[in-house]
Amino acid sequence: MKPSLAVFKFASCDGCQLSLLDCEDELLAVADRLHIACFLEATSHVEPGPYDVTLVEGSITTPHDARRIREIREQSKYLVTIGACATAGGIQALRNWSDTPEFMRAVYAHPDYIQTLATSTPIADHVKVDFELRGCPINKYQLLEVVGALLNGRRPRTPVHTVCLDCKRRGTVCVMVARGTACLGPVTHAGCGAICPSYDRGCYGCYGPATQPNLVSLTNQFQGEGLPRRATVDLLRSFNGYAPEFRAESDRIAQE
Amino acid sequence: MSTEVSSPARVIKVEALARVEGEGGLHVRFRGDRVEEVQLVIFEPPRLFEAFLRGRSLAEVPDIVARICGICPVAYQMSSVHALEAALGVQITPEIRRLRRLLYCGEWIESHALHVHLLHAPDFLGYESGIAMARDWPNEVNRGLRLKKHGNELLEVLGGRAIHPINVAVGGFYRAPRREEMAALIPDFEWGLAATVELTRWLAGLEFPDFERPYRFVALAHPDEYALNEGHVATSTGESIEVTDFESHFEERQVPHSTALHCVSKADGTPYFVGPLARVNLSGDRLSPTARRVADEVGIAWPSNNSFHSILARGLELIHVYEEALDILKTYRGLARPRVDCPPRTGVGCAATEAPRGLLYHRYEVNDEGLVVFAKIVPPTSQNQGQIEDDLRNWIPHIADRDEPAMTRSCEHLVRNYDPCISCSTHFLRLTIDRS
Amino acid sequence: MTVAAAQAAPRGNPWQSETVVIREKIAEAPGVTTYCVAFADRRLGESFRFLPGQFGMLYLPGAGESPIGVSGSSAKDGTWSFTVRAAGNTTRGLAALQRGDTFGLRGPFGSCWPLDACRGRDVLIAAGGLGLPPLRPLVQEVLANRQDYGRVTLLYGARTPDALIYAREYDDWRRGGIDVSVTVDQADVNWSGHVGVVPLLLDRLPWLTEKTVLLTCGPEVMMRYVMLSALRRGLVKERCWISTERNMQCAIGLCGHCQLGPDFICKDGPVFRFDRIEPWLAVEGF
Amino acid sequence: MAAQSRMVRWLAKGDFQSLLDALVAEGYQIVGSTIEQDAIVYDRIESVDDLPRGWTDEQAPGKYRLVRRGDDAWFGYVVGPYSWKRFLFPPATVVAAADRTAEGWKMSTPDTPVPKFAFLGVRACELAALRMQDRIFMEGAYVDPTYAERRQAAFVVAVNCTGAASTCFCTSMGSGPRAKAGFDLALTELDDGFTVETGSDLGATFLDGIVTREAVPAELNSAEAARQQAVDQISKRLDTDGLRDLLLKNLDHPRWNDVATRCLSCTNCTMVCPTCFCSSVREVGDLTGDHVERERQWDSCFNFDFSYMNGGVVRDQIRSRYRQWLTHKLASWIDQFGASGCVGCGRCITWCPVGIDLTEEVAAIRETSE
Ligand SMILES: Cc1cc2nc3c(=O)[nH]c(=O)nc-3n(C[C@H](O)[C@H](O)[C@H](O)COP(=O)(O)OP(=O)(O)OC[C@H]3O[C@@H](n4cnc5c(N)ncnc54)[C@H](O)[C@@H]3O)c2cc1C
Ligand code: SF4
Ligand code: SF4
Ligand code: SF4
Repeated sequence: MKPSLAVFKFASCDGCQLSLLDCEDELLAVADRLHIACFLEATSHVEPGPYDVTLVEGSITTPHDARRIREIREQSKYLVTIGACATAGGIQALRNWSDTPEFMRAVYAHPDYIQTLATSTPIADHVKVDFELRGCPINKYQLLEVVGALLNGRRPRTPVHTVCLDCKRRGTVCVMVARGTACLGPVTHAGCGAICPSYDRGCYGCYGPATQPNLVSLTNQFQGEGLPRRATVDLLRSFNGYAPEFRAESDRIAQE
Repeated sequence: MSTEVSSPARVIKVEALARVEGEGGLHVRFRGDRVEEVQLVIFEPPRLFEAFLRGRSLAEVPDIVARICGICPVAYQMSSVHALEAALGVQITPEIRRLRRLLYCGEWIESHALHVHLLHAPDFLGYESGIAMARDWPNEVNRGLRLKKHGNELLEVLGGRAIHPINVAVGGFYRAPRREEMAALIPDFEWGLAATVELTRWLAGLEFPDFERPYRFVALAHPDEYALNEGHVATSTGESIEVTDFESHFEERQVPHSTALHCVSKADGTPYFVGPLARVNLSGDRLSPTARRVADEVGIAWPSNNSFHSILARGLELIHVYEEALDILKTYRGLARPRVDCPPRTGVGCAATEAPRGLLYHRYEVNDEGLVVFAKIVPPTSQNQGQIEDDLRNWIPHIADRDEPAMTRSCEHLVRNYDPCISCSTHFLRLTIDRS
Repeated sequence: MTVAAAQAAPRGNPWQSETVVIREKIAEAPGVTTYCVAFADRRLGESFRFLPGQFGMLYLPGAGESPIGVSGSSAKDGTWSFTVRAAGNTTRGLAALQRGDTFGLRGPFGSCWPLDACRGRDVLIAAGGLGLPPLRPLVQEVLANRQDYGRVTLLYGARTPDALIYAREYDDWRRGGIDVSVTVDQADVNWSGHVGVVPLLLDRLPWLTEKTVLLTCGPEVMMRYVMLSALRRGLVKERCWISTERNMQCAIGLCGHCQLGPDFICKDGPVFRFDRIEPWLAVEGF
Repeated sequence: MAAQSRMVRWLAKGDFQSLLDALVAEGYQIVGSTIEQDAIVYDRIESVDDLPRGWTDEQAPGKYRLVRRGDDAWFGYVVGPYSWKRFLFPPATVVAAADRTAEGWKMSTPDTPVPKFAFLGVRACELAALRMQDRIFMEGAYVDPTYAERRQAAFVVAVNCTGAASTCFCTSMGSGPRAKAGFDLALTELDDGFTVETGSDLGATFLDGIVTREAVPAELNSAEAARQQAVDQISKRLDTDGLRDLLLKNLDHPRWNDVATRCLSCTNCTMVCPTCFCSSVREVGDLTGDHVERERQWDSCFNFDFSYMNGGVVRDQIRSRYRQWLTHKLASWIDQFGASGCVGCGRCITWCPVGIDLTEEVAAIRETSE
């Protein structure tokens, strides 16, 4: 029997699940080997659980979603969170530093119609997660690696090194050193292939913190090069701002 | 009295629509063929972008707003950079402008090819998904996937990656691609241009329900070109509105059943129609030569008031963007200055561009430190939402004689004509009939 | 034979794996399997030579490549054996293979146990857990040429009784003239043997002298305590040999992963005379 | 062999392109300095016009800036973020492959055509680095085929430095600035031409094929003065006296903790280092898993996963990773390959995003070691 796949979405932009449809060359092969039991973006065919593999996109921002993820967990043998929203709370986790009701008033004339939590939190804060795939958005080749690994009964391999390693492998000139551009590459988890520096800009950390990131040293360097405190805080507080290491460092600087 | 008995109230409730981007449901209550209530329920959780943009550096805006939508991030980036440049009083160069059009072509290709093949064609042909359809229509689906891939490849070269491109900056691009990188795309695009012509002819052979409505179409129009990045707001009722006046003609209203705001015409509170069909209807004469030729061939008298023709409009637009992209690719010689300077100043600016799904309006207020003070974003789906509900209200009487699954499918099909992007559309997961 | 002689003369492209066929799978313990393999290309088998203590790189395409000690060979069948604990991707992938399935093998690589230094002397072998497989060819060598060696004792420990590997062979080994003492960290109801760690057994051996040769392989902590006991009991570092383990990506001294101080475990080791490796092993996180 | 080319020859700038043309005619791909992303990198070049003429580099710990020189020098800069290892030991190489067949796995190693590189502008410290990588990849028990094939096919045109950056310390490492061996041709640039020394028969053959003349004494003197200028500009020093033992005796020195507060463990220093050779091998397969390639990629001892063993990571702190790098480079390298792993090019100092300078770390340890 083919293993069954389900894809669920919480607060997110849809980009990460779109990555699966972006595997144009592999999509039909994947569909051949997996039984797609639930993937609303792609098919109206929907089956109830249990599912062998569940991909979860998005963060938890409503009381209803907090309940829903628990139900999904119960129906899932192997649950993989995909993307910065699901693994770190996403860009919408910026509300975690603010007054959410005030945010709501900024967007909605009748905030009372809408139920929302004061926070946006990663899936792992709510249920056990078997594997996390980083990125905003995820890398489709890494997604295929996860799918391929699960099909072949092995653990997915997604390297933990920093963006710098890939940056050098691809022969990009360091934007920090050659231009003084602030770059989060040295503290950011690999996965994107070091895109930004190869386009002459600094990494903004969309794959979240690397293992053992030395944030204090890097932000000291930024500030020594003249990056204002506020910009340093904002650089850390974006798509993975709520990831523990980035969060702690932005809080530290903000409180300085 | 007796009518009441013979026509109990029936409720169609789709908990979660499928083959749409984002999450939403559909709730319809009708009696006989009289529709009492239609709600496109968007329960996509609020993400509050406009609020947290306040206080951020304007340079970050294109990266942040991309995350509103993973399907059309370029649209958000384009509207934002144009609006911010307007606020800063910055003029981009014609070369940057062309590259932006090219980037937009990539997104249209990706998005339209996705929608046509994987989301919408299955409705016409009776499949639950594009993947299921591939079993019987392998060539068509594979052609579609290949077209979609070209869009992504273009986005990768010019934008750095397909989803949430990293190369879009206020003032232009961080880096202009090398000539060879762009030239390498040409063979694929030549194939693609021919393939989109075949595709559109094939689409013309689908069966279109007979359902015409007196729509009010709204789209950007530009005197010299098929409008993508700029123009004035044209309507099928003959108006021509400056983008800066957008908010005095259209406004967003909040409805209790949805986290998405509904946009209506300010004057009379009525909905309007944005997207490919609106664009083809309003600017069909500025489509590329091949697209115009095919438009004449397909046996439809444009402008069309049948929303089911949207899929054909997407086919024509695919031809157009392939043709335009090819032209830009072939003449590209690199770019010495990929970005113009954007010194901070206090200002307000707005812009509208044409997302694959329709007009996308942004307005920003910035201060002299280069920070965003205020942001407003009006996405295409919130504009179409009222129109979709209105369509359903009028469509249900046509199909009231069908059984529930068929009705449900048909309603979903209709919703998908609009390629709604926020979160919702068709397949009614659960259909509740309330015959109380 | 010397360590230097043990370096197989490299031939051809060192990245080339050869296909081997699983002739037999023996379940040794929960999660531990011995694979007896033969070369798909018979001629390769004829020229394949290894020395006790050397290892091969087992390659399962798609899953990965892992260094695994050669745990024995049978000239009669033309097979070699590897005893593997299913730990991660490669080793679990191997566990899923059946008789007749194939995988890749490169090697043999590395240094070997110092048979020259052992000849004519008393030999103490201390193994823990999956440290026994690379010592098994040595045990077989002693059994085959028993008269060449003095007193030979094997101390072997595992976490639990069912984790002891090669249990069916201990009696043969004893009959062949090797003292075999086995201990476990945690006994179960059926266990009547020793309980405790290997160094405790070592502490109780009466016959150790400075002439005794010690060969040890097992988890690094275990080996550390074995060495502490051994030195306390009068053994000298120059007659103690240990087999070490580090991440390996190439086994041919090119990838840099397996360095421990000046040494590459893959080519200078895995078997080292203790005095050579001691300074580096003692440094935390080196 | 033509005896005359063993003498120092004079090659006018106007005739220089003919050397490149001759190399191209023999099937060489010319790799030389060129400007990319605000830095001088090594890449394919076609003509002397691709060289960064009139540019130089200003370097400091964590800082590199391209600036205009007052003249039109062709080689008036030192070394940049690339090194030649990128071409001989590429960042990613397929080293083996496997195909599933009815009889089981069929294993192979790729038979890729060997590119023939002509390296233009190899500095003395880089010649030393090439020599070191030769020992690593070609002179041990096992030979790496990719490196060996490319290396043996390569043609090396050295250029003597006539200036130095603040990060250069080749004089301390005995590797420069004068190119002494390991090249086919070696140039010293003067205003309108080069003095050319020949280092191999192949070099001589190429030189004989183009228009040169014997260098006159005045040219030889100017060339010597230009080279001396580089020596004079070198300000950085690394005291190598007893360095191996110093480091290996100080594995618990508090300075390792100190540097760990600054080190990002980002891997940049090892990536830019022309002698660092660490790599990992990964499996690259399609979804079916029927065809798998083994791809070797550059890796680094600063990568957290580098010392991963089932059950844990050995060097699981930045402190131990930095210590590994420095002690390997400057100490245990000597045991392994007979010389220090550092050739004094200064790349790791410049390209460290936070400007950690190994010479300072060593000095600090030396100062406070018992
Ligand atoms: C010289 C030597 C001899 C060995 N002999 C045996 C033996 O006889 N029997 C046995 O069961 N095990 C032995 N091991 C340990 C065995 O190599 C690891 O358990 C195995 O590599 C795990 O690989 P994996 O892919 O299953 O695990 P994963 O955790 O998926 O590891 C991924 C990769 O990391 C590397 N790696 C991980 N752990 C180790 C490790 N401990 N040592 C070296 N590389 C590692 C390998 O390249 C491996 O493929 C030996 C190790 C060495 C160095
Ligand atoms: S992580 Fe980023 S790309 Fe993925 S869904 Fe969230 S916002 Fe979109
Ligand atoms: S540009 Fe950024 S990612 Fe690349 S090496 Fe420099 S610091 Fe690292
Ligand atoms: S370089 Fe950084 S910001 Fe850019 S795509 Fe990669 S992880 Fe994201």
